[in-house]
Amino acid sequence: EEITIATVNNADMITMQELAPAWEEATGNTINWVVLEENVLRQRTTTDIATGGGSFDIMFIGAYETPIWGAKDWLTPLNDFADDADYDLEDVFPLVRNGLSANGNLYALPLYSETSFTFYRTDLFEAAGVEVPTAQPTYEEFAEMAAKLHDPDNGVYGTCQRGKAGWGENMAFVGTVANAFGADWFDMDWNPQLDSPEWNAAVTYYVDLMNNSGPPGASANGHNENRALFKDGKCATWVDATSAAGDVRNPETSSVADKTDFFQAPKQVTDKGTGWFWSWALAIPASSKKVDEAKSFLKWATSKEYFEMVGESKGWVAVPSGTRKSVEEDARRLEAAPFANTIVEAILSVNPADPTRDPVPYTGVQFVAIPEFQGIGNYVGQQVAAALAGQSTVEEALANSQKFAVREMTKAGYIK
Amino acid sequence: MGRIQLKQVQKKFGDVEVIPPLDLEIEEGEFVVFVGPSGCGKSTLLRLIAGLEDTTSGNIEIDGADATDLPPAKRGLAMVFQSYALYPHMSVRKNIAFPMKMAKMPEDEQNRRIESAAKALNLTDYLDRKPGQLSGGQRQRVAIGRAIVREPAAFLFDEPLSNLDAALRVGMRMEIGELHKKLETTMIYVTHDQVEAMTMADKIVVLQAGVIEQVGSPLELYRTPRNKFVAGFIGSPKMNLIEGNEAAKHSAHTIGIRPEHIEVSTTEGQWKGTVGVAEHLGSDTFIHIHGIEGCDPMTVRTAGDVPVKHGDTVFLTPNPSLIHKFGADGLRLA
Amino acid sequence: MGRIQLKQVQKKFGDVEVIPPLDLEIEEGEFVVFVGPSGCGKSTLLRLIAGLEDTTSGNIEIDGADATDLPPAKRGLAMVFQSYALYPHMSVRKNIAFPMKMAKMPEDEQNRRIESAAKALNLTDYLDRKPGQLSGGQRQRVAIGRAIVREPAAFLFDEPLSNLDAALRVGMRMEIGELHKKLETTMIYVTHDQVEAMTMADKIVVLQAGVIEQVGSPLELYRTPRNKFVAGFIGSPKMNLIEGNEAAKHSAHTIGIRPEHIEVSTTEGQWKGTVGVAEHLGSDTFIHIHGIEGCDPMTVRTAGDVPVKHGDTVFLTPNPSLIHKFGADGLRLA
Amino acid sequence: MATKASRSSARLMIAPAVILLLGWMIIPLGMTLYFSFLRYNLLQPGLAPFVGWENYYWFFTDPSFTAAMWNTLVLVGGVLTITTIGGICFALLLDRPMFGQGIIRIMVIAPFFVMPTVSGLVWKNMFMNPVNGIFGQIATGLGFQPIDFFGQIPMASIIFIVSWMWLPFATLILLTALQSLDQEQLEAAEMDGASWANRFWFIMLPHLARAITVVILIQTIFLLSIFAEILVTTNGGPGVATTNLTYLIYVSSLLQFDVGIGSAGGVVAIILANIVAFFLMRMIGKNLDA
Amino acid sequence: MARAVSNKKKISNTAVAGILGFFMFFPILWILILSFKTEEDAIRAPLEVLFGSGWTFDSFAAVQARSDYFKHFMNSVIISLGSTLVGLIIAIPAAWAMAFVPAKRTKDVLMWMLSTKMLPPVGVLIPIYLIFRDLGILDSRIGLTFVLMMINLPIIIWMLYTYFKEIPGEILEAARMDGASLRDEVLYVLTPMAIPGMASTALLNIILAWNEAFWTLNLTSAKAAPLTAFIASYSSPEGLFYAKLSAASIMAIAPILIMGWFSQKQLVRGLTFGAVK
Ligand SMILES: Nc1ncnc2c1ncn2[C@@H]1O[C@H](COP(=O)(O)OP(=O)(O)OP(=O)(O)O)[C@@H](O)[C@H]1O
Ligand SMILES: Nc1ncnc2c1ncn2[C@@H]1O[C@H](COP(=O)(O)OP(=O)(O)OP(=O)(O)O)[C@@H](O)[C@H]1O
Ligand SMILES: [Mg+2]
Ligand SMILES: [Mg+2]
Repeated sequence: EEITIATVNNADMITMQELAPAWEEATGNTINWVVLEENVLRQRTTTDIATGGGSFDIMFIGAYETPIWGAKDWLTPLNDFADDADYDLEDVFPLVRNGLSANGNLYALPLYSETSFTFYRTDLFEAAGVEVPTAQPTYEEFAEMAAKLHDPDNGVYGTCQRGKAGWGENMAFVGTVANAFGADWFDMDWNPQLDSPEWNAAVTYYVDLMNNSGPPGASANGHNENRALFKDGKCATWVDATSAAGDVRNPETSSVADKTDFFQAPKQVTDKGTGWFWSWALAIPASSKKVDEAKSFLKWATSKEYFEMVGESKGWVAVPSGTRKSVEEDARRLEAAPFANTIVEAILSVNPADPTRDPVPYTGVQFVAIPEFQGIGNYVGQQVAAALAGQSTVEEALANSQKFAVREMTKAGYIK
Repeated sequence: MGRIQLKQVQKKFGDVEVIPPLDLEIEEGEFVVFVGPSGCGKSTLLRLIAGLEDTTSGNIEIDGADATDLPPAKRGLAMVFQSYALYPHMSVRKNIAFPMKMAKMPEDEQNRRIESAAKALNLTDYLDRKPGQLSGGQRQRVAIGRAIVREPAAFLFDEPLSNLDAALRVGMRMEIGELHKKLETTMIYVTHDQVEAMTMADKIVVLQAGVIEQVGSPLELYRTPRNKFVAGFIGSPKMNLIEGNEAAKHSAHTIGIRPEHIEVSTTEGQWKGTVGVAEHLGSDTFIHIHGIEGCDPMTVRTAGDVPVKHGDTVFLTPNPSLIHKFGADGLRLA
Repeated sequence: MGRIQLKQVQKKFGDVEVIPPLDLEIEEGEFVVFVGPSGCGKSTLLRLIAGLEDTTSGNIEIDGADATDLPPAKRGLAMVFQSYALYPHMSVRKNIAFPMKMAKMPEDEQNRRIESAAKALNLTDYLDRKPGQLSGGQRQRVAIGRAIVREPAAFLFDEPLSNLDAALRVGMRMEIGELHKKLETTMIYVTHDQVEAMTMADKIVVLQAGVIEQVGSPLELYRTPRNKFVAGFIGSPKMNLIEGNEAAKHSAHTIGIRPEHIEVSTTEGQWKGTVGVAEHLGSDTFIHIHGIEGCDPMTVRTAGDVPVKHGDTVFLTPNPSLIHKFGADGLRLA
Repeated sequence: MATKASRSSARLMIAPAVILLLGWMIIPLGMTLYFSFLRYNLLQPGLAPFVGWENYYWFFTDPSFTAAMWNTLVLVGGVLTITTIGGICFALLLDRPMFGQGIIRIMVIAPFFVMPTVSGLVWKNMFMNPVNGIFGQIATGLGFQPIDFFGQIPMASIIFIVSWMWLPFATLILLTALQSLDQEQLEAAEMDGASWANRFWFIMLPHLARAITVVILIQTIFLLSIFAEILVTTNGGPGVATTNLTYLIYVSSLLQFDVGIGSAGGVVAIILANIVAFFLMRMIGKNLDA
Repeated sequence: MARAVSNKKKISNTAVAGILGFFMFFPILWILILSFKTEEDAIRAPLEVLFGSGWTFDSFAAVQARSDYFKHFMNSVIISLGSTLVGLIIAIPAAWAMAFVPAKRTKDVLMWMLSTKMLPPVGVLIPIYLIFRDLGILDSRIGLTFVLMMINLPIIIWMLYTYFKEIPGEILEAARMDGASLRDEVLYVLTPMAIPGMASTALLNIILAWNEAFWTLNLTSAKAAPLTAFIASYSSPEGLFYAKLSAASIMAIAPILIMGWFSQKQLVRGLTFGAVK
């Protein structure tokens, strides 16, 4: 049989692609890989699943889509994995499992999970005489550090943060900054809050930070661009996904493997929702006609054995992180990646159900788990990017965003 | 084989009547030339016969059978176009073979005919060339070759020589004439060239605005044009037409006298005039003479080189037996 | 105004010498015609004079001043191209005005000249049309109009009539002739048409392979061609050239006799032959006669209509005083 | 040429193309039109109630709408201007006699063969990236602040990339047209005393008019739906700085999955395109007949 | 008559044109160079890239290991050739009819056809997607071939039309006189004569189809995905990626670039859309 898998071109998925022939040989099946950039992937998979196109047997989807799609019965429930002793679903962190469930059904199996924390360069901090914070710093303090570390003449920028527009790109970071500044997306009546002073403070902070201590062209940089910059030694600090840690600390792929360490993502008026929560997981669309093969692959690709395989072939530092307790506690992992504990702790401390200072009607840290969020998040992301690029002011950007959000929520019937 | 009759054939393009109902008979084996001013409908008439245009009304009969609604391919006629219309991507051999191929003739018969046509037309050495590699005259011959092999009931030629240069034209003209003698197939030939019409035709059809002005042998037309139009159209340089007193003397509205039928003298003659332009060709001299009543300038053609020049006074005497008389309606008198 | 001298002018294209060093004088007000076979360098010579090509060596003087290195616009010459080269997007008026506009002539002067040129050339009614809406003859006149208004030192014409049909050609030929009489400006005219050359030229320059074969008045060339090439080239139908015994009788390698200088008789004469084709034009008859030693066919031209036909036996007698004699080197003897 | 028989066979022969194109136009267009009156979001399947003009209301009041219209205009206009003027210059240059004309022509037309996606990616990363791109490195090497192309001058950058791709096309057509100019006309003008500038202005440019209209028509058709270049470089941003109509519809129907509004946008775009088409056709129709 | 020009002038023309040509070509040249570099070398300063680093095929190997180039390549070939072929088969009769039996409305029909090309693809993607889903031709070469054929059909017809217009009608009439049926006429006379024109039409169409990135991306997933989809997976970096992106780009554009170069004379000849009379 031939199955088609839609995946994003992140490093962990590329690794899976490399290892997959093992599964193909074992089962006699073959795989068609459709590797796409994240935005394109999301658009393709959504179109396909929403129209029942049936082009894919397995999709890589995230913590945002899974519960929404699951609730609409677009995905095949994977509850039978709970009974599979071999697979040991209990080994997967409950937080992650819950994030991939809806109405009590599990709809996707996680490859890795992540929160955000701060990557920093030990050598640069030392050279600049900046003290490494021991507890969670505030964004204000963070800005000061970044300013001191900023040295563009030598090709080093104080901080690299996501600037490329998109709810999964810049808004992931900006969303956590907003949370830290006490802002939220909607009040309890689903009224958008983007014109609040908290949002203003957060975005103003973000824009100033990037203008003062960021690299040029930041509004085009997403996660992958920043990762490349950081690994190339061009950034002193970077608040981003814990899942990048393995790659950054991998001497084979990174020039700063031994000069990087981590601390928590900063807080400001609150420490709620300052680190995001995300997982990339594999799901089977309800329209797939090859469910058995797909399940077989799912099981293989998220099993303990798979992580073992990655550890053996790519090094334990490169193992996808944040999903399986047994993996995170594996001695080989801990030896290769001494920071693993920090990551697990960080992930487990996130609470998507209570992401903000003030009470909100939604779950999700850096996103809002409703279908309309994609559109709103993308739009706000564009506006913030425009403010970052100097194409508009923060006030204009947020005013536009608010208008847009009100419109969308009205259209969708949240606001009567 | 080759008798063509047009009965009340009419052609309109939209609302414009290009050919008013017209009758014409072409006998078997005749060489008929259509002449007439540009736009008079020569090509249209030919294309009606060929079947490339539908008649608006009237009938066309070929060898006694009604062919009005037959498609071109079924009429058994062959046409040689002004631009030759050779197939540029085929060799000469293939060009000539094409109509036979369309007729699904056996290969060996095709080859036989190609060889004989090529021989007749002096094309044997060029059979494998493409038309692009041939000279104008050779192309012309290929076009004729393509027409011959079908052994058509009649050949239609639409100004086939007008793209050739003067010298070549003379040669090709003679070749077509010889071909006609040999094949004895009906030929219909459109031209606006005087010399071609006069030298090749058994019968000339003079057209004006779609109407047949006169049908007859070349010398008939030369000697007894039916009206002023034909008189002026046939013969080069043009016949001098004289109105007024001089004509009245011959009790006609207009009299015509051809340039070659006037004698020039520096001393005495019937009319007196002054030389305008004298064109010395060496073999002939064309003298354009002003100051003669009713006709200005009057053209005279004399053999050899006559030493007259601009401004000279000369005397002219027409050959009285060769004066043409026309009535007020333009028709020939007597 | 309008004296042009070429002194040892030579032109090479790459390594190919198209015009070997050549001298030529053109007097003020003269009408000079260049004739010669295709590719002999007529156009090149004209373009050298115009300045559209650089000379490889040698000098060109216009009115005594060295013009060898002057750009075309500065030479004060006007050129009429074979394709007319009208500006298709401009009206006739604008076309004619163009050279004056380029010379920044005042508007009213421009208009005055346009009006007068249009009147002279019968173009007044067409001034607002585009060239695409004109007939060939009208286009030709526009091209001339564009040349006239500049009042050039000389006009250069490169086969200006070759795109026109025969009838129109005759008319335009006379118009250009009259224009020359009126303006009395030097004109250099390239053509391959016999009649044009003979009738228009004050002086004909016969070229072959870039070399001047003969320069002289039309009748000079007709009567005393300097060599066989000129003899064959001037006159239509071509001079009959006879080699062998007959020539030896005149103690020449070749003798030439023009078709119009041979008498035909059905009873007696110097040579005996059979009629091949007889072309009856009404005014003349061209008879092609086979079977005469040293020249096959021999062409004879007789005035009027001679009743001979294919296969008849005829006798020919050349006019002895009009026989041309050439040596083995092709040059005229005596 | 035109007999009854040939006219009826002509109708028969043109039929497949007309029917296919008509189907291609009417079926999706009909569906689009139909969808544009539904509240139809892919993410909310099930009922798709009829909502009248609501989707049009939302589309027209979309804060990005005016910007998208303007951007479309600037993009199309900018690229057309650059490619036509540039194309004329290139054509004039390539028309001159030179050595290695073949090689040079190959180099000039090469961009035409490059996929839009590739060209977007290559320019974005290898050239316009302010840190690692060549332009950035040269600027840094010379001691200048590198330009953040897609942040500071996003539209200009897109116009630049698209122009790079379409310049060869314009050059090719204009060059062919220039080569068809009767040399005698230029020589006549030269004899008439026209300087090079005069010859260009009065003779060559009018001769090129037809080719220029064709360039404009064909390019407009393609430029109105420029998409890939924007998608891979700026995603329509920053803000809406590079969102054209096509991209806006893409955002509505494929990022927000609001097929209703996307369809309304599609209908609007189709109407606009046809207005543009109408004027272009008239212009070119006139020029082609002449 | 071309005027003879001095060598000095030719040299200066060559220099100016050469420089401009080089700038137009430089981006392609540059990715060609980068594709033979290691990732680390690829982001160094331009001069270092040129002179201070070695050459390697690693990037090509890496790209091939990750995505099956030849599958995508074959899809591209089949889709672009297929759509061109089908397009020509439909367009030739239509263009024949318009060129040789013009009616009053011919121009309008032609312009209408062209205007269908102005439909913004995004506006009709969802309907087409749904139709394709229902017909079961999503992610199939047939479906894609059909779509590309349809979007390029107006261009093909127009190009053929302008090309046919240049063929003298007399030749077709001659064929008719020679006894050729309509089919014979098109098959034996028109088509062979129009071969140069059809070649350039086909070439342009192949290029357009090869580079089409909207429909090919949205209507395919794996089986029928052509090179545009192949390149789409390199559009965002994972780590250093310039060399791999360059290699993938070169692999995606090379076939069409080479084809274009070899056939540029043909291409140029027909690329006039009636702009040149
Ligand atoms: N397809 C057509 N539609 C409309 N009018 C036409 C068409 N073909 C010819 N005509 C008109 O019919 C008249 C006769 O044309 P035709 O071509 O028969 O003239 P002709 O005698 O062959 O002229 P020429 O000597 O210039 O070839 C002309 O006035 C011409 O404009
Ligand atoms: N630009 C050029 N480069 C090379 N050879 C040329 C060029 N122009 C003309 N020639 C050659 O020069 C010779 C003379 O050409 P030219 O055009 O002057 O002949 P022509 O007498 O005008 O002929 P025609 O009667 O055919 O017009 C020809 O052999 C031609 O091939
Ligand atoms: Mg005609
Ligand atoms: Mg010449």
